[in-house]
Amino acid sequence: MSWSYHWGAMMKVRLARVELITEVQPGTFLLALAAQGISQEAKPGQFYMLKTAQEADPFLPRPFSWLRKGEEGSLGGNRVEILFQVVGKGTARLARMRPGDQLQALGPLGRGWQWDPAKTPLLVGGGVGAASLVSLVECIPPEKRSCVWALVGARLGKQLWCGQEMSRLGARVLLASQDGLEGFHGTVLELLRREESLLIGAETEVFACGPREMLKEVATWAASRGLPCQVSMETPMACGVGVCLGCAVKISGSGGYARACQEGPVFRSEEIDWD
Amino acid sequence: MSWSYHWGAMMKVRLARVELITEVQPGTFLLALAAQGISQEAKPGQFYMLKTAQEADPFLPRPFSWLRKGEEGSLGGNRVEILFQVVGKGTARLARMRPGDQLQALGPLGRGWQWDPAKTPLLVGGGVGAASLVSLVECIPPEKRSCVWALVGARLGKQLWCGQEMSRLGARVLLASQDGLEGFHGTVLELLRREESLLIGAETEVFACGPREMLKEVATWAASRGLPCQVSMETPMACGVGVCLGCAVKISGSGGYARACQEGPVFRSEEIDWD
Amino acid sequence: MEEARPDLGCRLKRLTLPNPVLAASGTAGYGTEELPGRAALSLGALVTKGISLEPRPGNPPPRIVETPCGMLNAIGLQNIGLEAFLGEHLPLLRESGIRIIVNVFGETEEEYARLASRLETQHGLLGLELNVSCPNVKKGGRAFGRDPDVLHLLVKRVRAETSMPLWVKLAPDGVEPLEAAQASWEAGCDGLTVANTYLGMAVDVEQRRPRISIGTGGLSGPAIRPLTLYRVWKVAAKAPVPVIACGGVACAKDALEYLIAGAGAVQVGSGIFGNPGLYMEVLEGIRSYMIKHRMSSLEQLVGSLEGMPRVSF
Amino acid sequence: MEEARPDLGCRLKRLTLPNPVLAASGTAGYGTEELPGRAALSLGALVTKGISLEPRPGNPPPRIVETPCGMLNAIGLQNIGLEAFLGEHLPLLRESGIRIIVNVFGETEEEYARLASRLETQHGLLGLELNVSCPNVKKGGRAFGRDPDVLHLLVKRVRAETSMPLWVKLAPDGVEPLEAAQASWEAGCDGLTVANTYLGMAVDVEQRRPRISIGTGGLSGPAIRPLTLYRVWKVAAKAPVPVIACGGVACAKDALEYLIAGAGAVQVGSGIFGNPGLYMEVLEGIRSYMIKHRMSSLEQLVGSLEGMPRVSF
Ligand SMILES: Cc1cc2nc3c(=O)[nH]c(=O)nc-3n(C[C@H](O)[C@H](O)[C@H](O)COP(=O)(O)OP(=O)(O)OC[C@H]3O[C@@H](n4cnc5c(N)ncnc54)[C@H](O)[C@@H]3O)c2cc1C
Ligand SMILES: Cc1cc2nc3c(=O)[nH]c(=O)nc-3n(C[C@H](O)[C@H](O)[C@H](O)COP(=O)(O)OP(=O)(O)OC[C@H]3O[C@@H](n4cnc5c(N)ncnc54)[C@H](O)[C@@H]3O)c2cc1C
Ligand SMILES: Cc1cc2nc3c(=O)[nH]c(=O)nc-3n(C[C@H](O)[C@H](O)[C@H](O)COP(=O)(O)O)c2cc1C
Ligand SMILES: Cc1cc2nc3c(=O)[nH]c(=O)nc-3n(C[C@H](O)[C@H](O)[C@H](O)COP(=O)(O)O)c2cc1C
Ligand code: FES
Ligand code: FES
Repeated sequence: MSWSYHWGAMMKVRLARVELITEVQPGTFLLALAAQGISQEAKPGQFYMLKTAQEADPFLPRPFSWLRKGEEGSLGGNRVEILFQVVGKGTARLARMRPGDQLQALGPLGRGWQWDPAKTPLLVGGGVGAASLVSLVECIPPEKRSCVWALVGARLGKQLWCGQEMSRLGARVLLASQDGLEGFHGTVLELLRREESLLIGAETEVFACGPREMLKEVATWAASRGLPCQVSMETPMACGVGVCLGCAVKISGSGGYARACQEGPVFRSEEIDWD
Repeated sequence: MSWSYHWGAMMKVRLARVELITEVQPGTFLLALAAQGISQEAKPGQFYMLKTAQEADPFLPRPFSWLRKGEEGSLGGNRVEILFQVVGKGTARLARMRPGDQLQALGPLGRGWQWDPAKTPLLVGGGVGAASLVSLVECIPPEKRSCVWALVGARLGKQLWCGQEMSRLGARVLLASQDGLEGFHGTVLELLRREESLLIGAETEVFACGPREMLKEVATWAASRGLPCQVSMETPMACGVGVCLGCAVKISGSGGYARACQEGPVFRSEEIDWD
Repeated sequence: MEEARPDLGCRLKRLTLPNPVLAASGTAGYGTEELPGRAALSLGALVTKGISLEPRPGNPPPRIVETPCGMLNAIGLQNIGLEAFLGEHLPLLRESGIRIIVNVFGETEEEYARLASRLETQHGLLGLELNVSCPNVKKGGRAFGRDPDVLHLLVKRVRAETSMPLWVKLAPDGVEPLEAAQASWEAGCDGLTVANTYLGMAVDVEQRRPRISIGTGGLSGPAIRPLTLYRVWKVAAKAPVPVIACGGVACAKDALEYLIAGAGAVQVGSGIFGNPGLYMEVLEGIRSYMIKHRMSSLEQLVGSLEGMPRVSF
Repeated sequence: MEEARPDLGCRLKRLTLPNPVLAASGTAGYGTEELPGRAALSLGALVTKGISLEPRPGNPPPRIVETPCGMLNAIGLQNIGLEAFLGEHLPLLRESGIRIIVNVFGETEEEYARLASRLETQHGLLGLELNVSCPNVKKGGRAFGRDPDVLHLLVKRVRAETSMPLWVKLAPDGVEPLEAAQASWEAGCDGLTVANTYLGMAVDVEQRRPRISIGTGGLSGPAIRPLTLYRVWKVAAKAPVPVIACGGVACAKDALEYLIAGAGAVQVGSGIFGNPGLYMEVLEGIRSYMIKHRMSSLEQLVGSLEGMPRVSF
């Protein structure tokens, strides 16, 4: 550790320009941000803290996984895309941004997906959480993507944009919707159990992102099948950089907590105390 | 007084659409708002309380005089223009609005200029305060405007948009700038004193709007020349409708206060306790 | 028909109101002003601007300044005095049908007592709210609210003068609210308004002078909501009389937080300034929430909070 | 040369700092974390996360929730404990040159005393800040801060253990700050940090449960600034030791308000979360202000407020 990193880290704060903002499915927006070097070092599963620069309320920045770096093959690193769902005032404010507006972006942050090229990824994504899995697919070399299985579920059939995107990137995608209007009629977990013989190979590793209850069930399922499993945990965050201790995730055994922004957001599922 | 007015008054709150927003001089914006009936009953010198609807901060709406109702001769009443200068966070937020955005507008409010057609107006405006005098010119029948004298002063020569506008509407305009780049080199008060023989007629009535110190000097000058004088007072406001008592203006003699939003913003200059 | 219209009727000890949404003192005038969109008649009740025996001119300007998600005010209890209120406004209010609670303020115990006994004899008033918590006047007001013993004597004295429903509006600072609350209920009040504004200040850095003429003012608005919510919960957990919440309500969710935390009714204060439709928005929002959560009466909502630790005195 | 660079040097009794901009405890970690844009070396000083004798796991999640212009937190003083701090972080801090004030917290007087005596013998630390005002722990902390007599004894005890500059971080509520301040300075502290967070709460209306696991949390952020500014002014008007302001600084103007009101230095807390460049922004903003107003030293700024009423105890 050297002290110069204080200055190195400063490079992570950028005023980014909104390049594009578009509602890809009801209530969910694709946001493209441009800033020098913004995605240069972004690894799949990492996140950014976004905030409108001049406003006092919302007070805190909001964490968002990155989705894509943009045009495949582009060398840039100066562009990053986020997929977000409007759930409260921060995301509502974000949805009112227009191309040309500026946003403060801090990142990339946290510890993302740890992908071992010897493994065959089985991705399980619920709702907009699947965005973080898209980044993983994008980072897998195109020729290897056809081995990737991706299960994406949502409440409504029209909320499966991420699944379509992973399919476009070359993964083998199965969709599930609770209204049955797209893919399997049911939850992504039901789909997972139903298709497991198809999905599990010798080198399968599970990568899951979505609501906590879903992650817990995926983790239990993976454990019972003897599969390694990584999960991306969502918690409220204030700083995003490990200093506020607001993003505590209970760690199994120890009685202690890890920081979702620093030791996470991606954890090995057995690290988590799920109760 | 009848209780139905509670419902009548409700009609004064509108969600208005930004039709146009443009920087007419450095730091000063022209904002055109459209909403059913918004300016139908607007009298010159009245004001609106404007606020972005969804945001918790800034907490309070901001008062702005209206400038024009739009295209001359239009019957509409569904459009109103505001001229505002960026001085703090509310006006900075306003300056970031774009055509199509919505603003909450409450108004027209308060007691405006009392113009007696038998009188010859002598308007004295300082800075963006002159906006409220533009509304007075616009409400004077075109054939009478050539009798109107308007003196408009600003710190910089490039801040005299209101003067040009009054001139366009047909008033006789004299400009003053402290940088000397437009019109008289000096303050509007110096100009007033210098040209007073030209400006004062038998039926002259003074209408002044600008910083408090300027108003005080204009009032003193008018009193010494025996001219009636009206002044528009700016105070911080919270409610704009007479209930919070936040907009107190000290009234001469009584030891009491009037409400700028209700008994004002326009007062006869002798009503005010200037000290 | 599972979606029957829920009953918003609000029973505050001896006082029954059609709904729990009230206008807070000093933010809705005397009830007779032109209140755009305020639908005063639809309110559970409107609490008047604070009224004193004699007219008061109030403080010199500037009296208000905006702060982050809030505002400071130091109006100084400007008001037209009791007799002018009774002569000029009360007849109009009676005619209007608006439900009125009168907020009163005195500099001495004697003044509070006289206000109470004079108002006791008037028709068309639902109750009294004693302001013992105004931070913006030199004498009286908060001086009573800060010392539980003094407050107890004051409330007892006023109680002796009037049989009307009597609420005490507590200060949120300078005193432990639960102690002031206890002093008040033991003296026989019918309700506790929690709370008034918080003493604060703001500085004009260019002039290096206070932004409020008298130096300090009272903070209101959403900024204070988490603080007042805590006080409401704490007092409601112990008080044998209803708590009327007041502080920072800017949408229906805010009012619901208070009701769930134990408030029997909620006052909307300075939030109305930026959103003249707020009274109706809060009222309709509570109604929708009750429908969504299948609640048929307000009692099911009030105090329904779970998972809090125990309150100790 | 009228525009000479002003001297931001900050003299806080025995302690001299290069400038008056500090990082507040719990918002800048131990000083060794990767702090984006925080320029820890440029700070007047960095106050560490609260440290206790033994490691503490902290409270279960959720620990934070955003509120209007602020946030509630109930971290519960999670920390690695004194020995791990001394072993793992202090060597790095020494090497870095960052000026460090250690914030300490105990459950008993004895624990505070042991923390102080152990830290006394360490090189490379500028001073101690006693946290007697954390609202988020069951034992200790605030319990000391709420009773001026207990506080006096605590500070006296700690004073006897250490000759380091000793600040006491006061609670803004549950006690009259001026009384707690007096109890502290009479016990020999070198500075008063005014103030910690305000006890508050928030309710999840869908779940009808508190939004913070332990029910309540401490409010920070711009929302509280008018309240803390009032307390800073009041304490600074009377205290014979420097006041270090802490509460809601989100831009240079906010820090200027505190300095003008009498604070000798200003801590930047949760404002850094939304604006990682804030430390530098505040520092440069103070410098620009002094240049504009032709002030050559910080003393000209501190306490330059005029037009306030007199403070009475
Ligand atoms: C590492 C990480 C990555 C994320 N990536 C994405 C993403 O790619 N796309 C996306 O749409 N969202 C993502 N989220 C969630 C996103 O941060 C929240 O939806 C957002 O902060 C909500 O802000 P708001 O102001 O709109 O809602 P608020 O008004 O703050 O809250 C609205 C509702 O959402 C809940 N909520 C708030 N924050 C969170 C949270 N962090 N986790 C769970 N519930 C919360 C609140 O309890 C409340 O019920 C991510 C969160 C984390 C921690
Ligand atoms: C009846 C009336 C009519 C007005 N008409 C216009 C108009 O047509 N065009 C226009 O540009 N402005 C007008 N104003 C002034 C305008 O309301 C303020 O400039 C605005 O409220 C500032 O908001 P802000 O958030 O940008 O500044 P803030 O951040 O609130 O304040 C910035 C600075 O401006 C000062 N300030 C704030 N409010 C006022 C005020 N009401 N009067 C004087 N100083 C103030 C503050 O003390 C501070 O120094 C009018 C004011 C009134 C009362
Ligand atoms: C402009 C103004 C005037 C007020 N006047 C009074 C008053 O006369 N009597 C009183 O008891 N409270 C008065 N208050 C306090 C409010 O009734 C209320 O307690 C406080 O503003 C907190 O609620 P809010 O955050 O919803 O505004 C006043 C508040 C404001 C903003
Ligand atoms: C996440 C968080 C953790 C905190 N931890 C501590 C702490 O360990 N010790 C302490 O004395 N204060 C702690 N505080 C209080 C801050 O130091 C500061 O007093 C408070 O947040 C008010 O300042 P602000 O409004 O600038 O944030 C913490 C505050 C926050 C937001
Ligand atoms: S968000 Fe602050 S430590 Fe993780
Ligand atoms: S602004 Fe409220 S009374 Fe005038």
